[in-house]
Amino acid sequence: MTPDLIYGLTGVAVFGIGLVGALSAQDRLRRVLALKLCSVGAGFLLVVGAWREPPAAPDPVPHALVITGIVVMVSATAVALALIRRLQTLEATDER
Amino acid sequence: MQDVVAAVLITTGTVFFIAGTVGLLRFPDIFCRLHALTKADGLGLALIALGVAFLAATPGAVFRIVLIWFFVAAASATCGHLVARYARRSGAGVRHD
Amino acid sequence: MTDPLVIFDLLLALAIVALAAASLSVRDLFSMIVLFIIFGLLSALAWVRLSAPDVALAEAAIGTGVTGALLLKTLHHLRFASGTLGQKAAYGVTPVAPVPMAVIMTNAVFCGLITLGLVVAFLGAPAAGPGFDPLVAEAMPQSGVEHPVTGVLLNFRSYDTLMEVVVLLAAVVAVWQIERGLSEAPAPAMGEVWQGFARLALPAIVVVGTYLLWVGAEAPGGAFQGGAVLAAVGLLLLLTRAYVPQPAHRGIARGAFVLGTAAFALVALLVASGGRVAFEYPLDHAKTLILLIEGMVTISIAVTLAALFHGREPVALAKGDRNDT
Amino acid sequence: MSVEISPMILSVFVPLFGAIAAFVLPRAAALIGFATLVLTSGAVAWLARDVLAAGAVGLPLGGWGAPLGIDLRADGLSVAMLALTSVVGFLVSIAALDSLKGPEQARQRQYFWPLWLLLLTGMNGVYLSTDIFNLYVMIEVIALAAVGLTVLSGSRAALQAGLDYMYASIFGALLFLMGVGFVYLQLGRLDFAGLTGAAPTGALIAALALIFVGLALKTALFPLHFWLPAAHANATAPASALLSGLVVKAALYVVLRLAQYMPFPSENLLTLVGLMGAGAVIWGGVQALRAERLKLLVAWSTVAQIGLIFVAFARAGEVGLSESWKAAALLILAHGIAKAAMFLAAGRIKDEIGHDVIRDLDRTPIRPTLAQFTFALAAISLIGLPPSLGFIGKWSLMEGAMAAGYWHWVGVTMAGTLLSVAYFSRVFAGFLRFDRVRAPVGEHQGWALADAAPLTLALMAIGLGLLAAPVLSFIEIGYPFGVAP
Repeated sequence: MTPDLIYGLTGVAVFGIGLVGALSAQDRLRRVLALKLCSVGAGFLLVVGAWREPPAAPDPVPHALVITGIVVMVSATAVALALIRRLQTLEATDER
Repeated sequence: MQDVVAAVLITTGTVFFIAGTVGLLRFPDIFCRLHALTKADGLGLALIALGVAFLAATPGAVFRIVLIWFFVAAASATCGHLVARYARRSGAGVRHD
Repeated sequence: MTDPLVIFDLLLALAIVALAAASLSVRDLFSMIVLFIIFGLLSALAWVRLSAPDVALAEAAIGTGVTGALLLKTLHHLRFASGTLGQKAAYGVTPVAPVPMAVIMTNAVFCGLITLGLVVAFLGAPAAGPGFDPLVAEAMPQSGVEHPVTGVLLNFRSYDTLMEVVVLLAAVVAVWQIERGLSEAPAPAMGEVWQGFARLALPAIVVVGTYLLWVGAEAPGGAFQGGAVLAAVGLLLLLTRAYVPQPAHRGIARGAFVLGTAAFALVALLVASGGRVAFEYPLDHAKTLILLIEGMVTISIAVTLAALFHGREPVALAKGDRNDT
Repeated sequence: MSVEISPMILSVFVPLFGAIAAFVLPRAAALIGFATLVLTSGAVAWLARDVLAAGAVGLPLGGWGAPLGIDLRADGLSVAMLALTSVVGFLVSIAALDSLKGPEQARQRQYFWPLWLLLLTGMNGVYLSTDIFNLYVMIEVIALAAVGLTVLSGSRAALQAGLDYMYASIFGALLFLMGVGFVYLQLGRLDFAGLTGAAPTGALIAALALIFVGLALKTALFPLHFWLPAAHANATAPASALLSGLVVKAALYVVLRLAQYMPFPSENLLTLVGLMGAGAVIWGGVQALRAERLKLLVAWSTVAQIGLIFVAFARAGEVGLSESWKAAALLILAHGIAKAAMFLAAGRIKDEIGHDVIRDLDRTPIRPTLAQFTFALAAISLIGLPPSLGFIGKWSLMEGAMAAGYWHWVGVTMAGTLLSVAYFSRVFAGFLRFDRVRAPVGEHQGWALADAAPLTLALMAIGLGLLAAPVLSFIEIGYPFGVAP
């Protein structure tokens, strides 16, 4: 049992959980969160791929890719959340 | 010698954390939970920080640990205050049964 | 007996998976976000175990910190807009019919099969297979920095990094386009203790953020982590109402959003002379140029993330004007 | 010190700087936008000249070279896509100038340009990329800018459609990212050259499936098309033209490109892709027949046409993908031009008449004849009547399918053609019939500059069919897509 095996399976499991959430969540906020879980799962996979048995240093390229992925995901989340807020505002004023 | 002292301190700190967590899970309302959590975790954090400081190699590292302890302690105190304040104002905190 | 750390790994992995499942299944949206934040921090811890401290810092600061703040802010706004702000158990915000259990189960079985396929594929992939490590090791002396991840981000694959900053810019342009107005939901009243803490924390955050940026050349850290920490300054200023965005500040804000992208792209273009191609920094000046780019990008990231948190273009709206497109 | 710049880098950087300038100086946004489009088109023309003269060209960014660095590569297909983007983009921008000119649209105008130029940056980046992670970042640039354009009007319907589009887009990108992870696990590199010739192991098959489903979600292949009709129908006309004409093509291009590199485990998988395409052709056609609004009909026709492109792509047969991609590429070009023309024309009709309910198209005294004419011309190319470019694409598809003995794909194509004739006829009937409410004199709308752009596009869609041979030989430059030179 090495960390890469354990966390690789963790990553795939988290991705799967995010998948279920993204497909079945009805609430808008929860769906955004499910997608974020998927992205963490994908991040796990790349970080695990980069791992090397110590004392060998890990491969830095996937690390850079995951950092990029995290920044991209926060950007996408921010846009989705802005859409959600605006929609809610419009819906609330329409109902009044 | 240092390792033993560090191990004892960290273990004691962990016990406090576990106690705090048990309190969080078992106590009936927000104020009791906060009471358990903030006090036990504050002490646990200090003990663990002290234990880790014994293991630190350089004075610079010790200094950083002290800083981390200070800010985490300040932040958790503030958080506890905010949670309690919100609970008291909204009346959501106290369990009446 | 195996390495005791394996037990730690197993417990951590279990906790991560359990938190992921719990955050999606808990009914209350606030609890959902809190569980997600814990999940994110534990994932960052797992990445430290996988010797990826840079990624862990980025995930803790951006993936969990900023994302969590965005989610909480949105929840606050939604509860305000739907009039459920003060209610004790405001579970959902949008009134949605509960998903039928059968649908969830079907999806779960379907996704379970996919996940199973991915597990098989993962187990079949070569463990610690081929990678970029020999190439990176060979090229590092020419990169101008000592820390490999920074070398990859700002030199070997700097085109990706430039485009990542562009994504951030696109996000803030889109967010400003979607929402506008000065303020809608009332800021939560936080009290004096909080103000005091903010005064204490602000300088410390500035120091930590700048340190992370500076140290990125030779140790874990860099523009993105530093920028995210500095964005916390903006969040504190916005939350304490020490700074309220005004319509007149939009010009400066736009300049700050594009600063990183513009500087990065200009440097990438201008180094292409004397037989060099775009993004090929001359070796003597590589470190200076990389630090220059990182500095500009950090400013942009910090301002942009804070603006994404604020979430709307500060425009003075006329009374009753909700849709002035 | 003189700066030496390649036209490839300019095709990406000029729109990027343009977007920055248009965002910082909102008052001059339109001017900056046009200058940027002219310069970008110039860069693409320069690149086309290089490719014509020297074949495929490459550029190792940073001087590192793949796999450590990222290479840009331009061959006939990528330049054709760049040219499509430039030409369609330029003409749509002219139309946007007119349709966003009102004082109440100041805000839309201010945001249209930076978002559109960012979109252009992303699309040009996709067409020049040779690295799958770089593709991921580029499609995210496209996604965020495209969502911004979708919700430009700010209406509740547009926002809801934009949110659904956003979910689909993020989800697709994450599936793609997971696929990138599996490619890295197996191969340890991410450039196209590393993918060629790799044996199809479990990890690579998983990667292929994840990447394909992710892209199918982005390009709205049946049954993952659910987000497209609402998003494209509710956007403002120029945004719809960009989304339907260009944005879905970027993901289609990535499918086309990656299919040349990624190992295909079996032909059955390709048949499955074809079946999804056939489903899209039928379902999209049926929904277009049922659509009540003109823009919705056009959006559903996009779903059907995308399905047809996948059918073209899937009728590989014995010869493999080496032939079928050309039919798919021709159809992509044809659809890009004709659909942009059609959405702009539909937008003009809606602007003039005041609504776009198909049933009531003939009940208005105002008759925007030029827009209707444009719509009909675009429909000719989309249906695939000679001599349009759409005809050449369909012909090449059917010819290949017949040669390989795949009569079922021929049948699907015929059925799709008949359906498209049927649903476009609903619109033509509305253009032509005067009988239901006979206005005393149908008020013919005069010639307007705003009609010039869609008309030019529609004429191009028809006329390019006559130039099919040079177009085809151009997109074959640099084939087979090998390693970057």
